[in-house]
Amino acid sequence: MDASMLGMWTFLITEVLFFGGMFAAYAVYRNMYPGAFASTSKFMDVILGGTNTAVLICSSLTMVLAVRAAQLSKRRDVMLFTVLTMIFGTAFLVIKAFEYHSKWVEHLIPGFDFQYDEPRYQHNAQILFFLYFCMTGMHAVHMIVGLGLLTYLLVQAKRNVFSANYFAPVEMIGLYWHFVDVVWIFLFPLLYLIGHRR
Amino acid sequence: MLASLPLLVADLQLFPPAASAQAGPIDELYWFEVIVSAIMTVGIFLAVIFLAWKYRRRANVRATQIEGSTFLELSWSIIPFLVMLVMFWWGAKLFFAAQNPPKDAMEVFVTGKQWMWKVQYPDGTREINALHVPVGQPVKLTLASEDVIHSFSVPAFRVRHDVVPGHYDSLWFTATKPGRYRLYCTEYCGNQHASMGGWVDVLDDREYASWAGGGSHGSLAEQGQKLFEQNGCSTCHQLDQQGRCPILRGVYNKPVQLDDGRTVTADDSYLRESILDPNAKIVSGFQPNIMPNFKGQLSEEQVIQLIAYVKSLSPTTPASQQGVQQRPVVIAPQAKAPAVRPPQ
Amino acid sequence: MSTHHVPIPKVGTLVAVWAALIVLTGLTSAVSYLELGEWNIVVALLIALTKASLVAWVFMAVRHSTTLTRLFCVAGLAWLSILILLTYSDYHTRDWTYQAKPWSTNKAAGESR
Amino acid sequence: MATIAHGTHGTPEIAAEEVNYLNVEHGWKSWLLTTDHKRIAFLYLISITAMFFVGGAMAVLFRINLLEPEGIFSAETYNRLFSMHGIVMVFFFLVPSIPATLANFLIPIMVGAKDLAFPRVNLLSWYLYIFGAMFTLYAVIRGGVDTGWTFYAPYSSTYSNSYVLSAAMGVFIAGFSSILTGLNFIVTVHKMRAPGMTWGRLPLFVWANYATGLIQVLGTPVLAITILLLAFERVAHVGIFDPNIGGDPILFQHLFWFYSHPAVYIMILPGMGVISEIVACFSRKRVFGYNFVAFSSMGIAVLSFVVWGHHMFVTGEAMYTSVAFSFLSFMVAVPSAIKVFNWTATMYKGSVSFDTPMLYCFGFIGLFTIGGLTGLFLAALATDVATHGTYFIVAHFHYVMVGGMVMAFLGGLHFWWPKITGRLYPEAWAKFAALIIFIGFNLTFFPQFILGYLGMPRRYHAYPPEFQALNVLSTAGASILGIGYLIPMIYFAWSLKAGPKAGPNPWGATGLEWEIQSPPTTFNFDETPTVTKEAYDYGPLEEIVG
Repeated sequence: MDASMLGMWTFLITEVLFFGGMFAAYAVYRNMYPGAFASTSKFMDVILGGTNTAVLICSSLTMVLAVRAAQLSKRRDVMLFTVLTMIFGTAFLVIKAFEYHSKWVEHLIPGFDFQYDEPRYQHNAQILFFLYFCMTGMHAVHMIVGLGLLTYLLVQAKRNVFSANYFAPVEMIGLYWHFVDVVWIFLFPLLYLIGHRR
Repeated sequence: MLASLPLLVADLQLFPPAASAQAGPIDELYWFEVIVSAIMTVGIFLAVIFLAWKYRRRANVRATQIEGSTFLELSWSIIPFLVMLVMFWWGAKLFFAAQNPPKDAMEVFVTGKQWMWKVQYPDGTREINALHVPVGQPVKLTLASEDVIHSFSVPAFRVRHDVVPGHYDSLWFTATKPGRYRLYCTEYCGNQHASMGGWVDVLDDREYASWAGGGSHGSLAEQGQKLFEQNGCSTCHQLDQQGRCPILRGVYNKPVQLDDGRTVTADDSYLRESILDPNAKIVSGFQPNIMPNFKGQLSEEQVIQLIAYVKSLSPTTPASQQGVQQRPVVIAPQAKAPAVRPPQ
Repeated sequence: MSTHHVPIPKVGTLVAVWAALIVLTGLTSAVSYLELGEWNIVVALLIALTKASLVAWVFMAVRHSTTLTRLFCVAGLAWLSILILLTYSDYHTRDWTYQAKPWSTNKAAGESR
Repeated sequence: MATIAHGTHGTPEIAAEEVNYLNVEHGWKSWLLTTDHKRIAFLYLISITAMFFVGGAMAVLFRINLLEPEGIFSAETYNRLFSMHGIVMVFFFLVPSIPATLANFLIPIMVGAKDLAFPRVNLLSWYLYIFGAMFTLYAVIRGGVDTGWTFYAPYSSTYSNSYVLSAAMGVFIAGFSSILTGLNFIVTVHKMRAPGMTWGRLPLFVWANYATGLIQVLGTPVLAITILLLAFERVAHVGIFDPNIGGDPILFQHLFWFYSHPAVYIMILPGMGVISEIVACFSRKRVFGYNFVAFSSMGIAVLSFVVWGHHMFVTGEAMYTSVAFSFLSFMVAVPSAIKVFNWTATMYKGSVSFDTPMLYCFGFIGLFTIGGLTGLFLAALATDVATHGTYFIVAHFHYVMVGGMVMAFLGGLHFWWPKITGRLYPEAWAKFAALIIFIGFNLTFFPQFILGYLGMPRRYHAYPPEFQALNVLSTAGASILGIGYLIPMIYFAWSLKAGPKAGPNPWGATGLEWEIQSPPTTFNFDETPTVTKEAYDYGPLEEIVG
């Protein structure tokens, strides 16, 4: 394994701890306010969240296929799968934007005229929504960075830089993209599937 | 300033007075640590000086290359560690002993606010930046913060506890020496942090009796009762008749069944939360969203008065009764009926 | 300069992992509709952990990686658990009270009079 | 290493116009766009020195304020001074001090590499540092921030009327600079070691910085997200640390100290590495118990992550959690003690000389011992309650940070200055400065231990009059200390221009860095060295004690 891959793994550990701070806060408050957390589930669109999970998993598949194509020196396939990954990534962000918009319409953004239909949870539910926006927001920022990296990959692939002898950048960006997927795999059940749906 | 130098030296203090029951034991641990540290420091200093001088560089004398010694490494890991275990055990023992107040502790309420300490006594007396306590009597302070984190500290008593907004903190001590001792805020709380301090006066029994004259506005509970009526609490929380709200008589420090199945003790923190954010915990059998939020409407001091009033409705309960199991009181007759979860 | 020889994954394996991930996503959504009490979160986290492991093991090629990479993965998880568990332990044990043993209160009260 | 004797690469004696990393290129572009780890280290050296004097000036000002019990400046001014002092010193001096300068310069050379694993990332790290420093300095210029370096919520998120956002963003950005430095070191040590440079042959300085890198990589991101959550909370006026919606301000402290306690080891571990190098060189001896010293660095790195709760014993943290943290805090003292004993034992049967770096090394051992032992008072629950939030804490961590870390930094700078610049400095002046700093330091901070147990709270702009004598003493010490720090500035500046040429190995030390010319060439080695010897090979092993 070469230095750049080790560097990428080290960076990903950093990322784990970066999101870890928010997961720790989530664990603490979920234990502290189980009712308020459960009550938010009716505002979380499981269909959209689930679709987004599937979209990201698809993008992970196309990403790993792009890496495979690079290992096999198949330039056209690298480009094809990179573009597919970017399409899935963009689709994820578009769906996310719709969700954010509906939160805005429903006054569920803490600090911006937050209104909750259950006054008993008016205070504590804000904690969950604050965490929801921080966690998904940070995740979305990582997605946007990832799309930037994929664009770079596409340009490089077009210039025929990658081959079976040199594909470390594809591998590294692949690792990053999968990591972002893994974060979402945890965010989905923790944010969308909290309460029992009746 | 130079002219005042002799004065400075005259004022020079090197060790704080020990004026509480816990100060002595903590000082013993402190001196144990000082002595251990001094032995270690002097030992290391002497060893460095001795070795550096004895093996100073001389012509034609070469250093002897030594790999190391597992025996030495293990001994200078394990022996200090054993000494540290003593410190750990000692420190933890004193810390545990200082956790909960004795049952007969006198209760005083302290509210931290940028930048003052507001003190309220059960008899209704109020003070700012001053605390009067009788000698020899365990005193429990219930600490509340109106804004940011403060820390209540009396060095002469070797006690300190942060006052975190959002819940009650507490500490206790037994003053042993009459006198005046300084009181500080030791958690940085903003601009005038340094002026958020005052004096603790430890009075002997006679002095204390003459000082404790009672508040001009009645006892804390009476002040609370006034608030209870002014804020319309009494329209729902009727004293003896079940309304839309739980009866408060006899509730203090008793277990309460909540609508989500949990049971909590109706202690100070619970009552505080139930006043400021009443929907946070709903007693089983009652509807949420009936009582208005009093967050922002009542100051922490007023909340303390209200709690004192609620306490006074449970007259047999001593002031401090934590951790004592009691027969659950039925405060909601409906709770006996088959539990029906209120529709949400 | 990727001179290391990573075995090239089979497309079939990758698609199989993808299918498993999709199925698990459906499963975790479905399970959330069952009333399992405390176990809902446990099941959800176990499924998430399985999915994450699949992604790491196959897509991120940990299965072909060196011991060092695996060590780094484990370290990341270990430190994450330190952060969450020790923080959580504070909140979880705040209610555990301790009544001072008689000697301490007696001593405090006794010495003072 | 191809050969062991000095100066066998290229010409043994330095010719006046020899090409080195300093004179190979000229012009500001050649510096600002460089990817040479040595030039970046030099850029860092200039930046952190500037920040050190910014932070130091603030310290002098607030020490002057404390001459009078009622204070000389307004409370507002004082609060901003001590807060900015803390923020600048911790995040912009202590954390990057040794790693970004000495280690940046030396690690590639010590492991026998041409550069770090990611030279461009290294440059990016410096730009992030500068970018972060600009945010923080902007806050200073606009009037400062008054939250203390700890940014405790809810004061910082809601109540403070100062430039919290700008200062916090500066810290956030500088955090990434620190992460990238650590990442670079970890990968370099794993992947860039020359043939024959096994883990057991690495200089202890490299071990220490490797351990530091782990802490930087694992801890700093948690600070970053905590600061970010705080910033969001300040902007949105609501957030997870806000007690008004049921948030717990203590959670901020958990997350903050998860980084900031290990961060004190980010600050001290590289210093310990420097001391290992110095004590070996000036005793002409292999470090006693190499393996134990190396592994104690790793032990410190791991244990440092499980002790943070000892900052919160009086906050209402659960008592059983506090007891666990107290126990673990005592554990972390063991590896530190091992190091001190081994350095002392290294001098046994050595050939000890008293050059300036060694004087700093003595200072370090003494002051770090005091700093470490007073840490035990704070790990023990009962005495922590009595001393928390007082000057005892201030004295304790300054003994470790300034008495330990800054001593080690200055020692290392004096040790490797001839390598970095190719010039010698005036030895007599340097010894004098070391003495002044030692005296000034103790005079400043020892009285603060006494003040602390007396109960004088930290962060007070005014204090009860009975504490004046000790405060005057402390301020007197601070002025001596300040002068002590200025002297090296002057002679280093002089030495840069007019110091005598140093030659490749003025101290007669071992290690790859002393076998190449001073200053080194851009790629350090003409050809990749092959290492055949152990570290600190001052002669054949003759004796095994015990």
